[in-house]
Amino acid sequence: MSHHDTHHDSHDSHDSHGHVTALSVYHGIFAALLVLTFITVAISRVDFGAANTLIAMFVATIKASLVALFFMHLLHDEKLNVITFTFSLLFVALFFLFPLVDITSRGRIDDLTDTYSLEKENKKIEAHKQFLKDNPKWDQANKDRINHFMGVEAGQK
Amino acid sequence: MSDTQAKDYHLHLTDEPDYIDAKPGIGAWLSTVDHKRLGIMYLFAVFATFGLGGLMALLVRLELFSPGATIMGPDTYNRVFTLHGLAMVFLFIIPGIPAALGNFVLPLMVGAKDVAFPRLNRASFHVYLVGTAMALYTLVSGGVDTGWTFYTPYSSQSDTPVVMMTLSAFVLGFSSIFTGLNFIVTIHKMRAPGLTWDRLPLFIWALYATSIIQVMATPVLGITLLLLAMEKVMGVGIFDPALGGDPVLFQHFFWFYSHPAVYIMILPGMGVMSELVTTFSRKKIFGYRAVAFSSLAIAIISFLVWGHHMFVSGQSAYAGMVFSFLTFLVAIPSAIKVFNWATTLYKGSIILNTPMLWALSFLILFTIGGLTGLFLGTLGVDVHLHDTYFVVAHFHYVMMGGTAMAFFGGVHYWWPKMFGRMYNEKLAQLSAILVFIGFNVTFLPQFVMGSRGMPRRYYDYTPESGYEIFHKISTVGSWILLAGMLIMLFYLLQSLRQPKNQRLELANPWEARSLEWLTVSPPIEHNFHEIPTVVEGPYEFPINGQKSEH
Amino acid sequence: MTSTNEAGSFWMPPQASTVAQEVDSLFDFIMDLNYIFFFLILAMVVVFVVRYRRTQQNQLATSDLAHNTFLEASWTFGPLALCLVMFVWGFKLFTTLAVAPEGAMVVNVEAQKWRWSFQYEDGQTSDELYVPAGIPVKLVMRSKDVLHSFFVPDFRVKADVIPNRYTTLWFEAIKPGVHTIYCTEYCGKDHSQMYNKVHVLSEDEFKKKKEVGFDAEIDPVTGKPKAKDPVVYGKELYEKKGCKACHSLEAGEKLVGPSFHGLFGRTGKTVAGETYTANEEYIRESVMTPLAKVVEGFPPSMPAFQGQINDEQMNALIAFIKTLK
Amino acid sequence: MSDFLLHKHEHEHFFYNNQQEASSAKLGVWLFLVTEILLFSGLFVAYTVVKMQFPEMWKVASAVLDWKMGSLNTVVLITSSWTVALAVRAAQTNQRGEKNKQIVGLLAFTVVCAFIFLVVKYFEYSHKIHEGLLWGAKYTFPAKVAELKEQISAAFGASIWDQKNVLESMASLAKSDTQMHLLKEWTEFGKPELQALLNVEKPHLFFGIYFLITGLHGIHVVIGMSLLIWILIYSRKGYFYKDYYTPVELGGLYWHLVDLIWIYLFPLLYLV
Repeated sequence: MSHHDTHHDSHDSHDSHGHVTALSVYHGIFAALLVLTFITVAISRVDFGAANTLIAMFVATIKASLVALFFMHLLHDEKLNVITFTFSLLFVALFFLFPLVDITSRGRIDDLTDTYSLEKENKKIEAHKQFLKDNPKWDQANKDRINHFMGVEAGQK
Repeated sequence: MSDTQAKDYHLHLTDEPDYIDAKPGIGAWLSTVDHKRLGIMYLFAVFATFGLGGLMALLVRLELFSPGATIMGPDTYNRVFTLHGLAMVFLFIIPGIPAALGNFVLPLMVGAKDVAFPRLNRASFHVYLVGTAMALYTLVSGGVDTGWTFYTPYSSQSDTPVVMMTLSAFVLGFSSIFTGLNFIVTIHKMRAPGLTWDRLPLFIWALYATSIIQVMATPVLGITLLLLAMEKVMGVGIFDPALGGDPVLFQHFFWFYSHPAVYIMILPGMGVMSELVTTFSRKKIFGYRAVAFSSLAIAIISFLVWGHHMFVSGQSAYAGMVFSFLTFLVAIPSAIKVFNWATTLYKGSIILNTPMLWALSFLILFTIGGLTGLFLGTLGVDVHLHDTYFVVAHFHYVMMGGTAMAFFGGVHYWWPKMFGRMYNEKLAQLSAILVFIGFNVTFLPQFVMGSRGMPRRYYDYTPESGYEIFHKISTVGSWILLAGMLIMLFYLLQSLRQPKNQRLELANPWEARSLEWLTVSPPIEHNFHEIPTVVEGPYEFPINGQKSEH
Repeated sequence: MTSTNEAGSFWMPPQASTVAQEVDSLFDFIMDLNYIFFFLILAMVVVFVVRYRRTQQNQLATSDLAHNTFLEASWTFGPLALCLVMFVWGFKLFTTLAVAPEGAMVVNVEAQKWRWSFQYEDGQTSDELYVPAGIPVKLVMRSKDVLHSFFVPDFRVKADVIPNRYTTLWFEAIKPGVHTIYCTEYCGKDHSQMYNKVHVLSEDEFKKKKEVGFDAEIDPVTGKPKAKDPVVYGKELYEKKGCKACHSLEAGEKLVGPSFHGLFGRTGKTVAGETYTANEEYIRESVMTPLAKVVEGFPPSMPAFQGQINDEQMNALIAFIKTLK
Repeated sequence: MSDFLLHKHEHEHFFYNNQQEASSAKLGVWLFLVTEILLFSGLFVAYTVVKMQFPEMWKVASAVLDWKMGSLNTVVLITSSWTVALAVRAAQTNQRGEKNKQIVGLLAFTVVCAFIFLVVKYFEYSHKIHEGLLWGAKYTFPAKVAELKEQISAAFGASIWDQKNVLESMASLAKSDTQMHLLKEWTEFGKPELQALLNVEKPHLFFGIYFLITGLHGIHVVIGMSLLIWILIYSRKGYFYKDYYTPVELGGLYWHLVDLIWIYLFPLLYLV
């Protein structure tokens, strides 16, 4: 990066700027996008369980890349624009990563230590359930607030 | 070679009016697209908002001078410290160095006639004014009491004008994005011939890193605040536990922006620092690449550490572990910079004038701020220190001891370039020293009372708690700070009332070697008569003895 | 601030829990690193400034040294190594703080603006926390309204308290004494008034206290619970139980709910349209199940105190309200 | 001298040449698109988190959305994306303004597509509003069902609910206008996928997120439309040709992004 002259950028852009994509390519991509749309819908009728989302995202990503590469000309564009775009995806990934790490591993500190055991986990859950049974009023205030908020009269559920 | 470059500006002297005289009249200023005029207007704007935030700070300190109600009630107090945070963060520090100093010098430094998108630049300033106006509106309409972090569910239940305030911050975000976007494009596309990446002044590198954060992180602040507003207006409930939402998720959203944001605040300060240290020790920076790339490293890593604001927030211990580890990684580039600056002084020819005094106080205060950060990155210890005055002291050492010192240093450094006038050196040095003393008196005690358990955002404390003495010292310190600031205000205004100096004398008062000094001071409307061709790095000062080759 | 014997160090409050020791030793370790590096930098700055200060006009630098691989490597990897040490140590400590030992005594903590209330394994509740010394105590915490945070400086423990979720922390107090509890997550007007006390008692002291009831005041002479003047006790409850957050004592001042001044005996309409008279029964009902009768012009936002206020306390409150004319 | 309308473009004084100007503008817009992506990513994270916390509810609630309308809109947007790409190409190859008409035509078609998209959205929204499938407090569906059931019991007799097929028996009994009306209402509200909502936790969260994401996307569609219309007007005057088509290209980029986001929204909301 460091030995990189100002006008390098504009040269770089010169090739890209002039580049004209053939009509046939545009039409081809358009057709491909329609087909892929049909495929996603078709697949979604079948239930693959947890894989559903992954498959859908996979197809969507293919479609997105087609749009980005050809319709948005990234294929022949300046490297810098490509980098900029990919960079944003990197940050989006980070944004997903950490909150999910948190959400998926909450309340499981014990298995970071040798004292962890499944029985204990269950015992804890039982204890909390029991606790809630013993203290029905514990939740009341919050329930009332929700009911009020949801426009439901207190009492009726 | 270097000497011809140094002499260039003599040739360019003409009677062509400078950017200040070029187009007189308020209208011309408000509608200008000239990066220099926008920079100047930003400069005065952030000075004003700094005054506002500072006033709030003084009120807070005064209230805490003694236990019980001293000058105001708890509700007022909560609004005051919230406004202090909001004004300092969104109105002063974030736009401070990039939008004010950066706008003025960046195109000059890269040898361009203007930024890439001057109209966007103007839009940025106007948007900033709108956002500020909205913030002031919330102030007059009673103020917000949520703290600048807007944590849910408190903020979604508070009956103060939270929506207006969030929208204000949302709008300010746009101004920040526009500036960052503009700078990135300018640095990439508009550098003068010969100004390769390894000849860029380190201030430019710092601004480049800053802009990346501004562009990548600010949109997330936008969506966060929008969601919060929706929460209040529509009751969507994504963050409201009463509706099944997750308040900790809000904290993730908020800190995804707001942690990188603290680097939006400090990175430009580090950039200014590099310029000052080299110029006033008449010496090439030690480890140019290390300093340049550490800026980029910080920019990237800063996105990986936000969870250290949430160690006791109920986020999972796994997340805590990861975040703690990454937090320690971000400490390294900052450490590298500090060592490089200190080593740059070695065998220099050090001139202890005002800008250098600010630079040295930056070096010392930022070191303290950085080191005390280690306690807070360490999981086990942070549990005790979290949300205490220790944290308050830590980030004031970084934000004010770091960024604000660099900001004032930069203002004094580029003042003659901006206005073609010099300030009263004696008073200036006095104010720099007063601020340094006042700052330490104010914030050192806060470390102690913090680690002894004084929680932050407290309106009151009991006499038995034993915190009173520290609060008293701290409050007195804030008065010393005030004195220093008032002196600065005085001599800066005074210098503006003098007639403009012989432009030739002040073209390059510090004999600095970066491009902005190769044109007259104040610069002409289009910066340069002819775009200079760059033949060497920005810190090639003549030395006594033969030059070592690199 | 505390009644334990250790006065604490210059930096830290007294060590009153088993973990405090460990936290402090890590704190001290980092503090030493801080001193070393700070004085190193300070020394560099001072020495260089004094030694290389410009003495005559146009004096030039005597070197353009810009590289030294050894130096740069050492101040990159040296700090990195130290950081790793701090990270690992800190994390081990964190797990200790987070995982309560087997068989810890559980206390349920409920936070709301702006008070803490504690419920013990036998179902009994108290306004201040009572724990036995030498036995690990695990707090299962829950907030009724906004975020709060439970912090005992002398124990070095802290955790946020969140609505609709449990958070926990544990500690083992070393010896009998009294320590302050703070709320460290900003929660509004009386955030700074939301402090409370944790009373550490010797084991049998704790048992005794448990029998007579934690809130009962012991008469030093008879050793039996004191009978309290209901009006005084009522006022005390008005402050402790958080009534004062929403109900003023000034005539006609409406915070959230109605002022208590001149409340007793008042008549009016509920949102349901039926008329009511503020007699003992009405007041009792409005405290226990507030949403049964919501008065026109007031939000149905009062939390239910069913199970948190016993009859004696209820009577005291009513007696107190009666006096406000 | 061309026989078509053509405006020669002069680059701004602070640029060296058109080249530098164009590539700066493009980088600028790409950076802007980046901010847009991160703006939306926030909502996608919220989507994921809520979905993970209430998987059952999510299954049931998302089944309520009409995948046919979703698919229709997807096709519409893809088509518009295609035509705008062609418009850019036309501008690129516009020698002397002879392709002005073509550019205008393609842009006009794109704008029409955008409009169709909004109309479809309007219908989807109005259904949700009628059924009270909205966010937070506005989620009045259960109340509406309860009320409707009462009216039906009143009009047809409570015994109606004991029938095997309530709708059929209602149809056979329905005479008066009110009864016909109730029949119509119940055919909508009685749908099993809607009724299923009554048995799940916090469905209002799904609809909250649905309206936030599609709403924000809708706003972007409107912005894109106005942008394209503005470009259309200028291309009629012949401003864009082989040496200067930056606005067309950048407008196109923005529109493609709107399409790009929908490409992910569609499966996430309607299909999985």
